[in-house]
Amino acid sequence: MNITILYFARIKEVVNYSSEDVELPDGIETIVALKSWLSGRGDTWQKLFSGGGVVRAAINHELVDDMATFEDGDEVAFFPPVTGG
Amino acid sequence: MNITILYFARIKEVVNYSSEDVELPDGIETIVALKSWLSGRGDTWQKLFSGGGVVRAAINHELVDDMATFEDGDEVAFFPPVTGG
Amino acid sequence: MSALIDLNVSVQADDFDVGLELQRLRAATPQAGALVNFVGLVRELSAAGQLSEMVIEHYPGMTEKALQQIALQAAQRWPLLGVRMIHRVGRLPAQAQIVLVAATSLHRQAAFEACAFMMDYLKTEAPFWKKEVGDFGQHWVEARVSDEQAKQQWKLPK
Amino acid sequence: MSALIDLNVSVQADDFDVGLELQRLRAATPQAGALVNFVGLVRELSAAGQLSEMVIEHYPGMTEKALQQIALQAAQRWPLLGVRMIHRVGRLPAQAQIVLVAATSLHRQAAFEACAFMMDYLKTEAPFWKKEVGDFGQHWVEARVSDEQAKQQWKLPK
Repeated sequence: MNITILYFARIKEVVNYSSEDVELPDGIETIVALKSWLSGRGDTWQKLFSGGGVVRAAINHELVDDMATFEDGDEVAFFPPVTGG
Repeated sequence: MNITILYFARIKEVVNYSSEDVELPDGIETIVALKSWLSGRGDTWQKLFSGGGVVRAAINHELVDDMATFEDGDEVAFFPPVTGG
Repeated sequence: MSALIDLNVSVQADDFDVGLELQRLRAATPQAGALVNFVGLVRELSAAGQLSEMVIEHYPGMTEKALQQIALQAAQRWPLLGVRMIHRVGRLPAQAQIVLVAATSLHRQAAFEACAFMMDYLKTEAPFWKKEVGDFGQHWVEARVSDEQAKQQWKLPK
Repeated sequence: MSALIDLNVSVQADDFDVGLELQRLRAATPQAGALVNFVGLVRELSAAGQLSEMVIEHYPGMTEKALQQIALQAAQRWPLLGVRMIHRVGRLPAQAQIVLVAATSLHRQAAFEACAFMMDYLKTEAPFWKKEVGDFGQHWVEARVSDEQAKQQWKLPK
């Protein structure tokens, strides 16, 4: 399936871009699976999604946990814990 | 001793004036004693200070309880529970 | 604990401009990160019926002291930077502003808790009395047990 | 429980006029007896040192929804009449206003608790991120454990 991924704040600076459209192999349909798949891109990504700090996720503008599933056409976002207010 | 007594709100309307200077007989030096002495003035006063509703007191602008004592020249005030804000 | 830089208390017949008062409080405490304020308003529909006006009596001299004491108590419990309290007296129409309580602090919890605390104490210790006038005639507002209970929640264990 | 008459949420670069916003909220909910509001300000002295500016990034589209959801959750728990939330984004100098959260209700407790609740949720669920710029260089502000704890206090027993 195809999804759009957005990155914000510190995470955007680490990956060095703010959004991408990706085509996912079959079976990648949860946040945790997506994180694992992205970690395969190399050290920067691996470090980002493992231990180095909490990465929060949203699917179509809703905060979700790692077990949440997305569908074709969804917008997934990764960002650090929020610090507004 | 001589004190000034002030009355406020519902209590002012019941006694029908807002302040008076009184000369007290010896031994009247607590709020409870003063209430009792004033009750001797008649039915209106008796009713005011007994059961018919809580009467709060202040001595020189400080909220006090019935056992508080005042001195010559003090300003004593009687009023209903406050309802500001 | 108390590092109160700005304390301003006023009992007045005149209306007040909330925006202006908050600006002044902020200007006096520029290091603040949080500002909380409460405004109490005359409700058109009272428990007794449609209200035409509210008359507020007070004990001149004692009211100002009571408000100051309440603000100082709050500043002893929370690290407040500034406090502004205004209470109106006299005849007020429906929807009029009655009271303003505002506090600034570095972080929000102090200002939130202190404002709630100051209002709970103001409601039960400051010598103001409200009379409601409306289609039901006129009567003195009764003190609410819930206000006294609200105050009790702030009591510290001895 | 919810009888919310007026709900207004805004994410904007522009500054806001607190007095004017509160006037609008009151005009929309004239039956209110209580108004509570919080204003968050950029502190000149951050944990890292002297601050020259704060940069606030957000997730457009999600921020507005998150703020609305927080306001609606508050209105389900407390009998609020109106809610106004404004959060600024972009570059803000020291002492600038960052956020406004205001609520009106018949009685004060609802507005006080709802405002504190909304701020605790905004701090932990609305997608804003702050970067501090100053004599220390620049860095992203770390989320505070105390904010998460503040939110946990509002959890209802299941």
